[in-house]
Amino acid sequence: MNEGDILTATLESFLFVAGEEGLTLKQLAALTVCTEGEVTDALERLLAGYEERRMSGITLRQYGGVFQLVTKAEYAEDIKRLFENPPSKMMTQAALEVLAIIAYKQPVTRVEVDDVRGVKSERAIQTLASKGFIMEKGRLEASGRPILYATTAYFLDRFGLNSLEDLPPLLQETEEDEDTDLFLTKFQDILEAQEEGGNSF
Amino acid sequence: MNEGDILTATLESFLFVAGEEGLTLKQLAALTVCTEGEVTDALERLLAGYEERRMSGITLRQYGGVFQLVTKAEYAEDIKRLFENPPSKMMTQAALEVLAIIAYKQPVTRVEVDDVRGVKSERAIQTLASKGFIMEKGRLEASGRPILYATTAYFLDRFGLNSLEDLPPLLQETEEDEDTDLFLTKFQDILEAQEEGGNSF
Amino acid sequence: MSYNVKLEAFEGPLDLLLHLINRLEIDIYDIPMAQLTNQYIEHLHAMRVLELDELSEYLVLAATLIEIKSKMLLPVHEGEVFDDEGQEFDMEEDPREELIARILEYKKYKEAAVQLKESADERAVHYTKPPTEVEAYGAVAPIDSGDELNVFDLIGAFQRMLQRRRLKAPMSASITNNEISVGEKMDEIMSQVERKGGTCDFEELFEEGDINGLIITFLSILELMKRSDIIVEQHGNFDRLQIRMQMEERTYE
Repeated sequence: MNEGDILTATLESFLFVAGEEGLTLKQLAALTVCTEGEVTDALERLLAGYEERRMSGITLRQYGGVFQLVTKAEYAEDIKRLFENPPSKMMTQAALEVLAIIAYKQPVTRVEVDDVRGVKSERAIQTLASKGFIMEKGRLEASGRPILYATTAYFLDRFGLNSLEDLPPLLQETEEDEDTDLFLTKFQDILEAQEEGGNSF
Repeated sequence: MNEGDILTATLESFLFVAGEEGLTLKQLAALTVCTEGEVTDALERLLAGYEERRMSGITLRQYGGVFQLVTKAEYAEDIKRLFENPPSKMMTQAALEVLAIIAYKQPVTRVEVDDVRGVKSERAIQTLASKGFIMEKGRLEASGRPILYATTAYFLDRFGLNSLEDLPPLLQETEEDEDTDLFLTKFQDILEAQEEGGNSF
Repeated sequence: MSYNVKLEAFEGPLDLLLHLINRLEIDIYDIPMAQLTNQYIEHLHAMRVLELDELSEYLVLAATLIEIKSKMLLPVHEGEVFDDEGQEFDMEEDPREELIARILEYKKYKEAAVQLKESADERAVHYTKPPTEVEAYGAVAPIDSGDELNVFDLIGAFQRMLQRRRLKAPMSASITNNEISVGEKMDEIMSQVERKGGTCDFEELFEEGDINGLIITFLSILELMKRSDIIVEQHGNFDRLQIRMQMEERTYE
């Protein structure tokens, strides 16, 4: 048995035991006394094996900064039959909106969230906290010292993200830039028109 | 992809999700809508794959009529090390669960904790007590006078809480109620079926 | 014109505004204020069941809309523009600007919420397993590894447990063909108890079977108790229940 195979097998056994808690690259390297590069290579072989092998119902994913073994998507419907109750309940639109605002603007106060939505978000924030998706992360150094909210690692896991950098870009950011450009262009136009007309202000 | 491979992969995904509880041949056959013979063949292919594959750290075992995925024996020592020197917060899931239940329901008996988790929690309670997170706080005035557990000041300190009132509200939803309803509905169904079948008891 | 407005469909005044802009196919960068304001107010009228708290939020925005509308009616003088306080302000300032910015900001997160939902749905098709219990490897986990713990670790653990507890292996549909009647089960229980020397643990009788099977077993025990064929005893409050045979075996079928 070659050493690469042993490493891959050892990693698989660790990941199996850790289950949904997963393990980071750093942790896997420390546990196997290998470099992160070696571990990465071995994890790639493990993943390739899962993906190639038709007989395999599991695969490797990276969520919330940790590597985890998970079942392949194609067996989701079958697995659902194992559950007496459907596992995940739909979140309300309000909770999703609040979660999106917190995810992108974190750390953020409740008032800031309220401002974006134009409605009070207190209840949604409580729900999200009790579901483990958001947490309190210090207080703003301002009058009233309001609580700052941030998302948790559990949020990243459940929403299939590895880190906050994986959040899809906000759709309108580019449009806004264009908007600014447009605005500036218009401003220039007006300035020029004014100058030509000899009107100073 | 041939059907045998799909069956094998499906079985692997089921066994993975079932974890330590495992699944019986009967259950696997019912879940896959296959005969027990077909399932046995597929499980043999799954096992053969694990044993042939050097890269594999897991394998299939049958204990007491239950099939489960387990790590290969040769990695047991490595895994033991992983448990004894957890690289981070990992492997604390069981202890954290018990601690959460005690924190929110205190004072609470071990049996109540077991009931909420659906598994025995004795070991985790011992560990938590020896680490100073929980303490005995009197006994329940009921037969057997079971010990009541509560969290300590050290718990509050380690979790950055001023008092128990700082614990965020915990959302348990109505899932448990739904479970009960499901059970009762089924109960009614069976009662009716029995009566229709002319079976008096 | 009257509308059938479902209040629950809107997440707040900005959501309503966004809905109107989409429905009326309005260019968000050049909002016809009079039209939008009228539509908004008409909707408010139709939404009768608003809670006071919510209503005030909708009304604040209505006031803003009216204010912008009136500002836009002010004559714009060439070269010199004043706001209500008579202060000179920059010509390029459009009274709608702040409103547009707010709507766009809200729209951005509303769309992000949709993407998050999709992402969560994609994640939901991959199932995981709970971590293997330490005891399986004869080790003891040091739970206090010096890491910073916070109360949200507790909540996360609790939520995972709830998810896990929804996993209940055997499927009832499968076992229906091997289902036995209460009468048969009563015989089975009696012979099981007899084999064990006349007493056995209550729980031993429930070791296998799906929910239907367990219910049948339970009903059978109740019936046997009623007939005084067995006695169920418990010595301490949390001790295991014991089943004890009361008479010699009988047949019920």
